[in-house]
Amino acid sequence: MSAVANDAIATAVLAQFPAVQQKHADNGRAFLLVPKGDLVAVAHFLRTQKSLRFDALMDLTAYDLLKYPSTPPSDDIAVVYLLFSYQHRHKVTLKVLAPRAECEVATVSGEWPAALYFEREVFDLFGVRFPGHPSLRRIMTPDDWQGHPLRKDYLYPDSYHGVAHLRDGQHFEGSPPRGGDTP
Amino acid sequence: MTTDERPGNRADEQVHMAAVDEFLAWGKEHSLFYLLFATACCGIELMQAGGPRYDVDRLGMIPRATPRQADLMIVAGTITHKMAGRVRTLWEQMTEPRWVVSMGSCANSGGPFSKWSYSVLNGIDKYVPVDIYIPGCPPRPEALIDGVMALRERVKRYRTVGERDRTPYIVAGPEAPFGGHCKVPDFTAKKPDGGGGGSA
Amino acid sequence: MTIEASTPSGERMTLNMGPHHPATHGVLRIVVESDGEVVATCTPDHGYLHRSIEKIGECVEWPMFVPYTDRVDYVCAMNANLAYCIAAEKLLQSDPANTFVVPRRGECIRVLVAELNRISSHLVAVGAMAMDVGAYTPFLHGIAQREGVNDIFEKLCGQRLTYNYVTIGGVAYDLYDTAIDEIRRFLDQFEREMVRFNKLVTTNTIFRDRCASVATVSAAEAIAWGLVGPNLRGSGVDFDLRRDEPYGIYGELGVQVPVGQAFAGRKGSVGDAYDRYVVRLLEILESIRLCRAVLELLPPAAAKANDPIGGWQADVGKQVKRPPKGEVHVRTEAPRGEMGYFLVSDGTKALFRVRCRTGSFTAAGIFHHVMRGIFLADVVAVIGSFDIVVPEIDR
Amino acid sequence: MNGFGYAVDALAAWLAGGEPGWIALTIAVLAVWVVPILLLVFPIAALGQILERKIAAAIQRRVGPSSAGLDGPLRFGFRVLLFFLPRARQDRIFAAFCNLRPVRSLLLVSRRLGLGQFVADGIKMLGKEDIVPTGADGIVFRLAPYLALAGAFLPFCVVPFGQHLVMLETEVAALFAIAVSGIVVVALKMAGWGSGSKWSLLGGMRAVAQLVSYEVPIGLAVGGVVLWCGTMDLHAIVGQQYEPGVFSLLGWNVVQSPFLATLAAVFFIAGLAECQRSPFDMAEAESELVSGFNTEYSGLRWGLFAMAEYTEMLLIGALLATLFFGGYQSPIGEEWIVGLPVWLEVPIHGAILGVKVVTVFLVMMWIRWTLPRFRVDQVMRLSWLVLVPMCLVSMFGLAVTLLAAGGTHAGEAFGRVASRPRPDLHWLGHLAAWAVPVAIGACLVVMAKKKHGQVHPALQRLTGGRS
Amino acid sequence: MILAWIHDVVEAVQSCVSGMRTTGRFLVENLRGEGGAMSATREYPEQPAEVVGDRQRGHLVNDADRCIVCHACDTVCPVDCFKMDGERDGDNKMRASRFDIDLSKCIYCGLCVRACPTDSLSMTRTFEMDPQHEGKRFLFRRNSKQVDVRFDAPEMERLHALAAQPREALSAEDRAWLDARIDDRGQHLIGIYGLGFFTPEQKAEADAAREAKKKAKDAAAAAAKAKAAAAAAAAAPKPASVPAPAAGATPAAPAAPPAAPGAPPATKSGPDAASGGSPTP
Repeated sequence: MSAVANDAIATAVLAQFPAVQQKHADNGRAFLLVPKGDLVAVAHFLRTQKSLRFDALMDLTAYDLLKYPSTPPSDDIAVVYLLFSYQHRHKVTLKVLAPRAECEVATVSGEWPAALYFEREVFDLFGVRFPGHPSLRRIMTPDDWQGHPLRKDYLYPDSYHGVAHLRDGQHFEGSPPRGGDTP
Repeated sequence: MTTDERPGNRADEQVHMAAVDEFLAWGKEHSLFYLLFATACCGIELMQAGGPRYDVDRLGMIPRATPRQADLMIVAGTITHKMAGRVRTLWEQMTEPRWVVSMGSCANSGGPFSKWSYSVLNGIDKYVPVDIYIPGCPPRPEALIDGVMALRERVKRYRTVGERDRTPYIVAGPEAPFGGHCKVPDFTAKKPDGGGGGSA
Repeated sequence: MTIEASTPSGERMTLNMGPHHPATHGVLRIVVESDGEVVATCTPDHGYLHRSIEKIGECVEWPMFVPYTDRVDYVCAMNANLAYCIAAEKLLQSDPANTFVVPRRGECIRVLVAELNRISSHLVAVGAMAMDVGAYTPFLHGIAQREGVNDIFEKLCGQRLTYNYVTIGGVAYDLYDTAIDEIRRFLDQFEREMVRFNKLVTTNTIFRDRCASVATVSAAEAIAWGLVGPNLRGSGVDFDLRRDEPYGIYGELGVQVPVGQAFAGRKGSVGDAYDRYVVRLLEILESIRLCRAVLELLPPAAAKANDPIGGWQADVGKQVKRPPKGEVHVRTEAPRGEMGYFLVSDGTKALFRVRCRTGSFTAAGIFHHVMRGIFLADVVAVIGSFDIVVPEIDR
Repeated sequence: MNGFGYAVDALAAWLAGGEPGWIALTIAVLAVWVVPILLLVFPIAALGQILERKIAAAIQRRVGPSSAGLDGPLRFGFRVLLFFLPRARQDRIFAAFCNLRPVRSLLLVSRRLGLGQFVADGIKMLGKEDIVPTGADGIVFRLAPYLALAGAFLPFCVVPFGQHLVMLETEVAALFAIAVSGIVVVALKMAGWGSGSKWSLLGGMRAVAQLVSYEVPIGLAVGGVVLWCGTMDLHAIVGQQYEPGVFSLLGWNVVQSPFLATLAAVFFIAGLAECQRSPFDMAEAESELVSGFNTEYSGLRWGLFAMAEYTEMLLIGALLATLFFGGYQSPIGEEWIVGLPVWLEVPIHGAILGVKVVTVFLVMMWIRWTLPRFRVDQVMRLSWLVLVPMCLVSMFGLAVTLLAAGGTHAGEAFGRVASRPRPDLHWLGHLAAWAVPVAIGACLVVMAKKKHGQVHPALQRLTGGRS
Repeated sequence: MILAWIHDVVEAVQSCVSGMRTTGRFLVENLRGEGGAMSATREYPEQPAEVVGDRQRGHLVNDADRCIVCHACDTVCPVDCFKMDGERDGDNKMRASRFDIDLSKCIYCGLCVRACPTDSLSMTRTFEMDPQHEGKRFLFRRNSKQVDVRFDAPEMERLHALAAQPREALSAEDRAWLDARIDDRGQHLIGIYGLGFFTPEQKAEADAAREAKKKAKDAAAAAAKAKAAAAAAAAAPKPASVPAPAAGATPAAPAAPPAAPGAPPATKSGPDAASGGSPTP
């Protein structure tokens, strides 16, 4: 795991931004927990700093912590940024916790244009709004879709535009929780 | 269940077609132009079927891009809720002697995505009247040709005048209108044909 | 080479290269605002093949998700399987209690089938681009060659397109007995065919002028927009996961990486559609060399499946009691670029979060940036040059 | 006589044995004008569909259409002939007839060759519902196919099919042919605009741009030939390409001078663009415009458009043969054919022209399955910046050759065609006419290759330079 | 500038000519019939399909005799296209009374075949479903009228027997019987492979057989225990008396209450023939 967030990168970032903490996932994978406020600053710092040069956003995704067996059970949505530097060939993982009540995380599409599509997908599937994103709209689900599917408490719709979802007489044991409101 | 048990072929349903109808039906049978409608994995098998090894052009089937010139719509691949309206519009833009073949489990009944997916339509016969269902995921090009051979049985009995034999027919012998009695949209409703061209 | 929209009245026509369109590879809808023949702005519209594969990843168990990785990218299903299985193995091995190791022969077979599938995937990509530009015959020759690979895979694992062959811990079946010389025969015959294919398309000036300096992406732009794989290497960035972050036995094979250098000569520029196309062709030649190298490295088959050297599958089922908690991010080089799996496990039988980042997703991201001021006919050629597969975008 | 053209008057006079009455005239008109179209052009255009798919299949290493035999039409014929018998009896008789040894093999051959396929396609199009989309302009939409067909068939009346089989022998035949083929432009535009859909509008616009800009090279190419032969009457041009002796091939225009050879090439390429054939078929580009101006057409209207396209190909083939390849003259020895009686000479000459036309037809199809499609601006660039300059250079070259040749000597009479003056280049002159331009051209090409000829090493590796 | 123009024209002509030559060679090769290995067109309806390899993943088939209804395939199938019920027969072995595979939902991934412990589930090489091409009869089953119809064992044997023969060979009465049960317009394409439910008499007889066997086993166990106790008693008197009562106490207790044959002890009865199996995921 050394290349993931080795101490050199962490110390450099911590020196610059005291609010950032270096944490370890359950299997020891290190990442930087960044508060929502100075995400954009950290991102800009990581991209422009000579010794770091994280010029590529490998992946920007999120996962719902609702049912995750973490010690203080939290219902936030963790937005994960996986960065890579083609120059120094090292990686770093940033995480930002967006509370379920008002999920808003500043957009990083200013730093990496690739984030435009990633953020639209996270908004579509998780409902995390990214203020500052030029065209934040649903990318995967139809535009009049209700609810954000990848949340753990998502209820599957019964029908769409009046056409039933399941086939008649079709029943699954242990089927997904249904009952969401149908557009 | 051999050929003569196909619907319409049974003794009681023997129908005498006028000579001209029979000749026209022979023409239709040997030149089914299929609409290029490849959405997912079955689309690749549809391309392979058009390729040199299985060569559906040998059976007189050419891929046509516009629904106006196509007789047969092969729905090859997964149809999601967002795409379903387009399938319906394309089917309406096709000119009259038209047939629909549902290729692959995704089109038959939602296949791998029927249980856990929220966005996949479980079977396209909720939107368009399907004539032939071809099981498989993806079905081999030979299974597709097997399905087309079964469709030819029906094309043979197409009568220009009179009621069309609309019962959907599963290539696996007797027809199984998948989810037959779920809410079937009435296909005769005349949707205002937007002037929009071939592509929906 | 971009032409500014020039009509005085500025009146634009919005065209709907709709979800059903012969050129787009599958159901990608592009709303093009064109001024006569010249494209002013173009906004792609996705989601027509969104089959919620990531949600399914959270509902089904670990090994049951492998058939769905086939359907994430059905043109190169072996590479998709491999990406997920390597990520799952790494997550399992992050817990010191699980001490299984993938047998050597299994690793060799994995690389062999991945490279064979890369050849057949690039064949579709290159053939479809030629067909979009109008040359129908090379596309059919590409499809004919693909049948050769389909036969080998059909004998190997029973299916032609969705293999479900690579499993967590190795591969499902061992090579069938006549596999090695059949693969060799196919590779030799395939190399001769590629020469004819290139004479027909690559050196054809009509094709070259159609793609030269169209939709040029500079190296910095490619990195910023997150392009990967042949699209990235086409813009001159010398980066390949098989060589720079080797997994499996790629480290021992010494992968040579082709990079785009304005192949179209006077008319072309680094990073244009023609460069990406030629990089894919050079990668096909490279994959042929890799397949032959792996066939030498292949250890003889052992009787037991989980024999560390000659076996092909470490039986993970028994050795892993409970999957560990934690997360992992692994990237592998799929034909359309880096396929990165970010897995989060909460210790239960089903994964907590499966995130699959694919090359086509960011390639689609750059469309509206790249397709300004080009011709309507070029929109199709550019889509072909980025080689996008719609389920990779929509997942 | 009464102005119907030599062939009709001669035939009518021969039939009526003196002053032709109206019956003789009608029969003559039918025989001379209608028969060549019905016998020579129509079946070839219909067979074109099958030839196209069979050649495509051969090139792409697959089996072309081979499942529709002639048993369908045969059965229909039996049904009609034996209408008085009950159906079961008819079937038995038909089955018995099919089991006869020659009939069975004939049916099998027709199935393998796919002869039944174009019957099946035609019949299916009859049974297809041809609709007029709501947004379309009815009259324009319905009229377009017939105009396209007319534009394709009309120029055939000036093409000489044989010594005694020429519909219209006017002084302005070449001009007439080019002018009339302009109707196709109007027809395609009507189809494009009439269909009321964005795709066909774009297709229509592209078709007009392409056709109009390729009329110019065709006109210049024909102009070059007219400059060389001195007359615009196609029959006289064919007559002028007459060369007594075994190698009558040497009389053909294309062999006279390299400039005429380039004009022939330019005419062929512009002809390809004229009938929307690949690599110029961007107007009905499958992949971009769904299928261009005939997106909205279905059923028989679309069939008519396809027929018009194939007839246009035949027309280009016929004009190319007449202007450059000696019309209906046979390449080896022409005197004995001219001497034959009329009823024998006409079919032979017709067949020779037919062979030439079909070869051009096949080459066009061969090109279709090889070359990719041009883009709009490349088509325009090719026409204005490449073909037109080549025409101008060739005409300049021809003029210089004519000046160098000095006076003209009276040519030999060719059957009915009176002898016409020809530039007198005896064999030394011909040699110079060929050697000088070719030499200049060759050294230019070598200089250009030295200056711009580098090919990227990776491309050499791809095409098997050094693997 | 002129040279660039000339070079473009010459290069265009050269590349087009080389392209034409390549397609020309394809044309000649194909007409002469040696089109290379990859191109031999397989004329499917005329020639039979060439299904290569012996691991072909065609349609699923279950050999009901070997199936122990352990639901392994049910849990591992991502699409849930199995519907199975089990009953215990005479010698306490589970027997697949209803085993339906919904082939319209199956994705032919082969996970169930790998998971099946007794290898009763296997995939055939057949993909053709139209009997005109002689799709194997035992694979091709008619659709059931309802998804959850209940077939008794004798009915199921008759169904298997009748469905195996071609339709013409059936007598009118058989055909009527078959059509009554299997309706052509059934809901799903289902492969029916169960052995059928027991009729009430068969069920009673199977239970009785099981009881008898259990009783015999209990009696044997009791006898063995008695013999062991006797042997222990013989060995016990030698050592000091103190441990004896403890040892004596324990063995004595179980032996004391003679196992009442009538009341089956709660612990021993095997899982009833409930259709439940291991918990679904």
